[in-house]
Amino acid sequence: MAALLEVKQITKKFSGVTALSEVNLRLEGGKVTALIGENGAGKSTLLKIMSGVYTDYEGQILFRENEVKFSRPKDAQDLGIAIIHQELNLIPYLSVAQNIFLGRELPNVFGFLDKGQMIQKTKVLLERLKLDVEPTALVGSLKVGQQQIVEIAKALLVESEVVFMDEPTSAIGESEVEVLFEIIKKLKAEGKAIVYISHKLDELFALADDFVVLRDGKIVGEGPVSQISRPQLINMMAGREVKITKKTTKNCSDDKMLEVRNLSLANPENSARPLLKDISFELCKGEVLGIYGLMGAGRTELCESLFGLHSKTLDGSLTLDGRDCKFKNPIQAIEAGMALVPEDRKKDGIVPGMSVEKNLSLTVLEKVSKLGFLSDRLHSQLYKKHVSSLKIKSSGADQAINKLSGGNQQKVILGKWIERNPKVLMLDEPTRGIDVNAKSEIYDLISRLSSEGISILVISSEIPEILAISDRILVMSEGQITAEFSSEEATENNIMNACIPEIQHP
Amino acid sequence: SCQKQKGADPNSPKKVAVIVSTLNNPWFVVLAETAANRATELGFEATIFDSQNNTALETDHFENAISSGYDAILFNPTDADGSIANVRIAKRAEIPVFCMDREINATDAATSQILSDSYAGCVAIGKYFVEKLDKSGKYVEILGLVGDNNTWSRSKGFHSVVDNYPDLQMVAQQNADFDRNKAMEVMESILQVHPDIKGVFCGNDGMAMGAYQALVAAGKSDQVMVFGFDGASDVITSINQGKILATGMQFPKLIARTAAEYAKTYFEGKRDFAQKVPVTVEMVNQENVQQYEAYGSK
Amino acid sequence: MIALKKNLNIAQFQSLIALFVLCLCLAITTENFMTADNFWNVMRQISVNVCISVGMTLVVLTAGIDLSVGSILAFCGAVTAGLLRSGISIPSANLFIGFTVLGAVLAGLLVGGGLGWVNGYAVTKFKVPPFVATLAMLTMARGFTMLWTKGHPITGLGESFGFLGTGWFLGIPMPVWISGLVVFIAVVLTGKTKFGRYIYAIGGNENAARLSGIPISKVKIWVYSIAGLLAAVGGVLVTARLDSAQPNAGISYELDAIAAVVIGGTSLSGGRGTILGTVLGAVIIGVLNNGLILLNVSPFWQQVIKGIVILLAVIIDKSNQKSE
Amino acid sequence: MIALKKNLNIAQFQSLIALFVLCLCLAITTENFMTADNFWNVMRQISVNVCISVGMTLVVLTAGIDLSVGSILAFCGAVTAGLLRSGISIPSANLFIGFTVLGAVLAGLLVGGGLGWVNGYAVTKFKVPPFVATLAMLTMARGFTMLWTKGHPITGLGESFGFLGTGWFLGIPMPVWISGLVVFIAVVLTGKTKFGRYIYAIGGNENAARLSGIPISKVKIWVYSIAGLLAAVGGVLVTARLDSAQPNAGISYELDAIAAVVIGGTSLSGGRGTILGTVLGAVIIGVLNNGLILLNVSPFWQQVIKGIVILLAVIIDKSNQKSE
Ligand SMILES: Nc1ncnc2c1ncn2[C@@H]1O[C@H](COP(=O)(O)OP(=O)(O)OP(=O)(O)O)[C@@H](O)[C@H]1O
Ligand SMILES: Nc1ncnc2c1ncn2[C@@H]1O[C@H](COP(=O)(O)OP(=O)(O)OP(=O)(O)O)[C@@H](O)[C@H]1O
Ligand SMILES: O[C@@H]1[C@H](O)[C@H](O)CO[C@H]1O
Ligand SMILES: [Mg+2]
Ligand SMILES: [Mg+2]
Repeated sequence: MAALLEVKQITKKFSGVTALSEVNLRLEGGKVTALIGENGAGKSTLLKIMSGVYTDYEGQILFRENEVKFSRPKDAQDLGIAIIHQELNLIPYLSVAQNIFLGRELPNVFGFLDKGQMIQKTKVLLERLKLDVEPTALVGSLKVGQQQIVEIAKALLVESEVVFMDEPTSAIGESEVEVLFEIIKKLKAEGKAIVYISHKLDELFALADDFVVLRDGKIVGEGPVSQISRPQLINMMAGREVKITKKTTKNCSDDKMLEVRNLSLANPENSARPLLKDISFELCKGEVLGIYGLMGAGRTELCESLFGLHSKTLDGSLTLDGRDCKFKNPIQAIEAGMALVPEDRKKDGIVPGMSVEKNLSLTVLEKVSKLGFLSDRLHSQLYKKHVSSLKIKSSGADQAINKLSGGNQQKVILGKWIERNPKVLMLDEPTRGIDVNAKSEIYDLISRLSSEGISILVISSEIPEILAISDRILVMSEGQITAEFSSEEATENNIMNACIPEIQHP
Repeated sequence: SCQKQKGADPNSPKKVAVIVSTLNNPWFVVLAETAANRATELGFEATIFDSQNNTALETDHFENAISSGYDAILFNPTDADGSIANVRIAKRAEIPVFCMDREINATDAATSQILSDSYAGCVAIGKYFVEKLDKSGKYVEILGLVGDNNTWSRSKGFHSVVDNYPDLQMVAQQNADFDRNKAMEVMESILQVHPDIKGVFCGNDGMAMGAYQALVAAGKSDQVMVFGFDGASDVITSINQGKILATGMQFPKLIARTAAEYAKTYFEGKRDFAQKVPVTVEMVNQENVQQYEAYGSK
Repeated sequence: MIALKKNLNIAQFQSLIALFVLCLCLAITTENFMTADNFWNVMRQISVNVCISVGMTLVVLTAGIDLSVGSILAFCGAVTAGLLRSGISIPSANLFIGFTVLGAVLAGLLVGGGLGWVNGYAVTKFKVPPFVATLAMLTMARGFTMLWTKGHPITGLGESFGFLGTGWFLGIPMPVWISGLVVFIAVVLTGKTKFGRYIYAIGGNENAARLSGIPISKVKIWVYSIAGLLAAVGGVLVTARLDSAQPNAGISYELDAIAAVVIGGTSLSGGRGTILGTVLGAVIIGVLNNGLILLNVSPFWQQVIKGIVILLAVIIDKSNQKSE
Repeated sequence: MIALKKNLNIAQFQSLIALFVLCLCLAITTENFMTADNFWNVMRQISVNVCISVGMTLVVLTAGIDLSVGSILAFCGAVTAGLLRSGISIPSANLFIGFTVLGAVLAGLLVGGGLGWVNGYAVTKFKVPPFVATLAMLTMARGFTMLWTKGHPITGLGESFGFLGTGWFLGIPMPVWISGLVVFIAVVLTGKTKFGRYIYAIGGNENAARLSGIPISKVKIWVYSIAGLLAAVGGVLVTARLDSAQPNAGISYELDAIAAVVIGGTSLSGGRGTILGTVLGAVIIGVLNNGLILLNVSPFWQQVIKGIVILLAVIIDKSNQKSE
């Protein structure tokens, strides 16, 4: 059968990093291809090239056997290539209908926007996706999960020949996933070519015809899904056997370091649905407490609240090391011994234009000062110490941090907190978008720090990860804690069950 | 051009700097260009410097002119007090400065000052104003830039006369920055509150034209008498047509030419210049307007 | 009222109330504020700022800014006046082109659009920050004006041209018709067309807009061109009202326009705001200017009061956004 | 050379070359450019802009902007001059306070710092965008100046005060000493202190800075206060040079300062740039001003050329950043 879309010898470099190297891929109509690979393997990059987002690459794209050169996303759209991006790409101040039709607005006979028709069509689309929101609601007021469905609706709006889905299910519940799967099956029956990226292997086995595995920007395996087993697939992705190891050694004491009681956080947009509701838990000295939940479950909000970021809308009490605390801002929280490695490295973690050395010293400027002035010598001592102890790969102290790979950026951020020797270290998705090696180094680091007596709170969206590093696991859903497991009790199944929000809620 | 300017060579032409307070106002453009043109006619090299109403920038111009070898400065000061220091810089460098139009408040700095006496001119206009309004009635004053010293010397000259008549009542005093458009808008608004005014005195002719246009639009151009100051071409025409009552004719061209000619006699060796050479501001009204043209007499 | 509410957000509703209170105070303290005459005065006086501010709103909605509108206004007014007075004559080629009112006005508008296009081009193709690109244009266009006029006003432009600035039609002054038309078109443009939707999308999230296939550069270049064009409309109005093109027209008009945009509730970071809000902002500034003169407030105090009003307007707007 | 390279980034290095070329051309085409006299002229002339631009750089590094510096300069100059001339006298309380030069200067600087503080307070506590907050201050401080001076210059300030503007010390003009000191302190502040590091961090990524425990509001309020203070230093210099405080001093100085900052390679979106770059920018503008006059370029063309230079400087800077 002729390929609908084909790429040949695609190579893509980002200032030094080779994201893709000589990738070939054929997509046929009526088939779902699963694109698999670890974080940073190059999956999203490949889809972005095929959908006209990146225009500077080496290699060829063929659509129906004709070579095409997209100069912008619209060119790909016009050929019938739709994409659901991994990160949400919506305009918060525009309504659902306006977002869905963005770039493809319907005109009426006078050439003006036909709002009625667009709202009508949006309604139909939302019904098909079983999303219960008004087409005129502002996207900014929706929950993350709902926004993701809007993103899906956007891709399904026009009939496309090829549909790319980059982790469309990372933030939505089981019932929405089912709806999506039905839609995918229908598209497939209509002869469309579909590429589906997900880290949830079960989904892929249920859905895909073919698989393609990427590792470090190269294709390391492909074939029909029916001829491969799950362990083989994992093996291919990681390049080695990855055993899901549960943490067994528990080296924490019983001294309570942090006690959280009845924490609630009001939602400024919707008072009926608080962002956090009645959260209580405790964290012992040297303990690693994992928090699992779907996107939008409120985990980030929880860490931020503990860090003094939402003091105005926060309720409840907090005891740190035996002392009652009410942090008004991060400064107070940091003074008291809290530390936070944020989820979104680029947005909240690094200061992009600054050098590695300066990012590293940002929390400990007193320590690198002499007589009130910053000392170059102390700076470079600090730099050397962390570069060797954290194995940061950097070309020098003056290297701009945004030129480092994600994993190394993350290590720098960890370093700046370790240097403060915190009592409680909160890590929000510490390994998101980080390669296998760096990941395992961060796991080692977590266990080393906890053995030194630092209490650690880790948020993760990967169950294997949370199982591997936690002494205890909390599961959150819709701003509440829905379950707690010791590391012995926890299994992939019972964690999954606890994190899916109830389908009907009042 | 890559040719070097030979300031030191006695055979090369003398260089004259024309430093003017602003070129954002046609009156000063006339002053500056006339001075520069006359200087060129006399065989000098002339350059115009625009101080943009900024005394500090004026200082820069003085310093630059001096260090690049200019031989004389034809100077329209930005401020009577603020510009003294600048003239002294030139004096120290032994370069003659001829003030044009506006005075500086020092008699030992400039070589000579060829002055248009705003205060006296406005005294004359004030007298005419009193006469035309028949010593009673409501009137409006529109000021120029409130931070500008000419604004105040004109206002003071005017009031030194008009304030002696208690029946003449100033119902509004607003600024319009020497700007025609702003004066029109200000006048439009004032007319709402004071539809019964009899006269309006404006700190320059641009504003007089703006005020007049507002009066026309309000259908009050016959009822309200407009007085300006400068002798700009629009206003001379308007006086001729009976639209505007009077203006204070300053003689920018005459002033500028005189200054350039003084520079020539200075180069020829003359040193004993009168410190102040007043160029009388003449009141132009509908009776004598035939004798005048824009910025000067026929 | 319901239709009104649909088109105005809370902030604007609040501005509307502020305007109402302002008017009420003036109506009580001065005798002549509430007259038809004064109403048309204010409307006519704000018409130039309305034109410029509408263009500024479009630019600001894309998260840009345009500092050059005042200079462009001056240059285009001068171009129109110059062509009207003297046409184009190239003696060496024995060429002379005369201009009708329509021709001269169109030429002026074209020049405005062209300079705006240059702004847009610098912003999109050379990635010059809008503040810098339009700052450079502010300086350059003022220079062009001086070169074109040689520093002298261009006067005596004729009745039919003057009508655009001073005439009345169906009981409404011409500048009000023209600025009203500008507002009407802009409201339709922003609310009812693809182009308008794209403007909001770009300001709301440029990256998302790009991924949705919106031609960012094209839209932005158009927006800056329109802003230039509308500055030129303002230039024609000012020139026609005065029967004279002043070389120093429009100085610091960009600040008035930005003030109107901001008071009208448009966010300087883009994506949020409306044309009607801006018009409201311009009306508030106009009423304030008018009122301060009606009350014969000293010119010294007027500046202080205006500064305070701008600050208060934005602070109130911010606190609204928070409580929303 | 190596030390130089460490302190200047590529863009600045390029600016330095541009400056060098500019100077070379001027040295060849004019006779008087390369004289000691002219050198000190240029240095003295830029000293006010240097003071203001250094403050502006700090503000811009935090991703803000300060439009009010020109008005603050005028007001503080007037305050110093007024206190020096007439002190404070409250006849009703039979009170008179005279001021020494030092006292009057300190009072002027304090007022500048205070107005800057108000800017910072509005920006951080009321979340007013910097552009708007300082736009309001631009208007208000000009009003204060007019109220304080009643529109008249304040003159006759005495020899010892005048020395600050016109004196020489060890063969260097006083304004150059003062602006040099300002630059020195600012270089140390930005490069060698916690506070300076915080400024860069806030401009580089405000979120990350907040999460690192940096007191954003406090730092920003300080930065705006310093910018106000430095505008006041400029005001004292201008006043002392002229022996007269002009009510309309400093109009549009903010644009010159922003131009220096931008030409010096500081990014308007914050986080990147240096004090020395800004000084370089100010020198380039100063040499350009000086050179255009030495070359006898018409004032009208000067504006056009300056606009082009600003644009080119930024375009070159951008293309550098890309190729880095
Ligand atoms: N805009 C960019 N600039 C620089 N490097 C980039 C950029 N986008 C991606 N990369 C790098 O390219 C590599 C591939 O990234 P890509 O996003 O394609 O991975 P992915 O397989 O989609 O991972 P994930 O599962 O985390 O989504 C990574 O090393 C990433 O750091
Ligand atoms: N800036 C925001 N404005 C409005 N709502 C927000 C904002 N940030 C988060 N929310 C909402 O708050 C809730 C909790 O979000 P939060 O980011 O804490 O979730 P999370 O469990 O950390 O998920 P993630 O996997 O994305 O980190 C969600 O309903 C989300 O929609
Ligand atoms: O004489 C001039 C003109 O009247 C100008 O209009 C304002 O300033 C004065 O000095
Ligand atoms: Mg991806
Ligand atoms: Mg999160």
